[in-house]
Amino acid sequence: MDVLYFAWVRERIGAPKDKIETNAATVTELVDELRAREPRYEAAFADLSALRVAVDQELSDFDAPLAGVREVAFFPPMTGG
Amino acid sequence: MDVLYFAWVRERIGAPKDKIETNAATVTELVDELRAREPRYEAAFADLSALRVAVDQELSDFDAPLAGVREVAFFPPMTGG
Amino acid sequence: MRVAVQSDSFDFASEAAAFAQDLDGAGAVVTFTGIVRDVSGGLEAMEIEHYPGMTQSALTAIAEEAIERWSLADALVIHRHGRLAVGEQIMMVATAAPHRGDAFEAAEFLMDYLKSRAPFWKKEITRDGAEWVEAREDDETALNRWK
Amino acid sequence: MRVAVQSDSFDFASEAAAFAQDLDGAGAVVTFTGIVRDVSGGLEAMEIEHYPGMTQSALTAIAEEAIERWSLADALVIHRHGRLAVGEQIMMVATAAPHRGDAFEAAEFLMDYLKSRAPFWKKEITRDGAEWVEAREDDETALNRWK
Repeated sequence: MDVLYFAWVRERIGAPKDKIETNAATVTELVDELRAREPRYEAAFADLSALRVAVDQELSDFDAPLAGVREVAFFPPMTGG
Repeated sequence: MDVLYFAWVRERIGAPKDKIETNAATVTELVDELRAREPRYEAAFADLSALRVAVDQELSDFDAPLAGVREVAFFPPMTGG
Repeated sequence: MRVAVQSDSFDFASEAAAFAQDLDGAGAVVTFTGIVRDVSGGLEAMEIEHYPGMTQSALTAIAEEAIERWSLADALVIHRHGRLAVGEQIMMVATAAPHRGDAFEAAEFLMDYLKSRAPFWKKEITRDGAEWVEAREDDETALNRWK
Repeated sequence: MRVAVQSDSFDFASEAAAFAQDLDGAGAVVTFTGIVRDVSGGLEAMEIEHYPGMTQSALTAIAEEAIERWSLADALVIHRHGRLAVGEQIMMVATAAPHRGDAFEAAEFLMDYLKSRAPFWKKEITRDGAEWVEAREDDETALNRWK
């Protein structure tokens, strides 16, 4: 599974992307796995209320299931326009 | 005093403008004088609720005073834009 | 601020581009353009009468009110009169403000006033004759929003 | 409908002119343009990051929703990414509809969605450093209008 990071999430983690083998059933479980990796992940995911998630390039929720999913992206609230 | 007519008011009266000597104290009194002139004026002023008035080029009311006024204009509700 | 009342056509694109110059920090520009459309299928032209002595000052007053009320960086109003063919541009407004909400509101305010308070009258010319466009109840009601 | 996500600048005037062609009877065209502005006085540039795999499809979905909801004759969305200097155009939308109210509402809807639901993130580059622009509570609240 590709896991993508944007804006300050990308900066805190220090990379735009990870390729991850996971059995996580939901986004929340994936976040818990990432947090356990290294302090920079812990820093990026410290406050989930400040984060948004897209699952296969659609905005989604943290309780979304990951079965069959190829790409998950984490980022702060969008500031387009 | 110049009295101007626009749109179908102009068409019913058959002229864009009259020069009038009047002692009318208000727009309503002026309208009564005009109505008494000829049937085409009566036709134009038959329904005051369908008319608007500008006094010296400012939108106004039918009870507006005419002392010192140089130009009065009658027309239907505007349809600009 | 620029207010123009004219029978000549105008070039929306270059007007909008000129307006967007030198906006002094405004981040949001809204434009509105009205185009003659053939709703019923038989329209040949639209004839727009206006009140020459009053039009320019009425539009200027409306534009000044919009600038003050929404702290606009700038405002533009162009309105044509005379005979316009289907597809021709009738008028345009443009507003510039620091925030998008103000630019949108000011443009809608200008349009609502132009529709019901600026001295223009439209006549539709069809194959079967000519008819004055009646004022819409909706357009009158729209003004209540700005009281 | 046209949706463009690009780092290149765009010419508002020619985009607006092209949009206004062939509107098939739409009488009302609204445009919105966003420009980089220097609010605090020290801005050197704005850097806009986006999510390449998602941006085009997200904008397309938003534009299609606007077209359906307000029966638009057409809609246009252009959004840039990359490094933009103060005064440069960030994005524009355009909407065309038979009536002005629909054109205005659809343009505001597009803007509200672009602000909070399209995958763009702005970073302000100043002499003193760089800072991500925080999402505004107002922008989130604005979306409630369209539920």
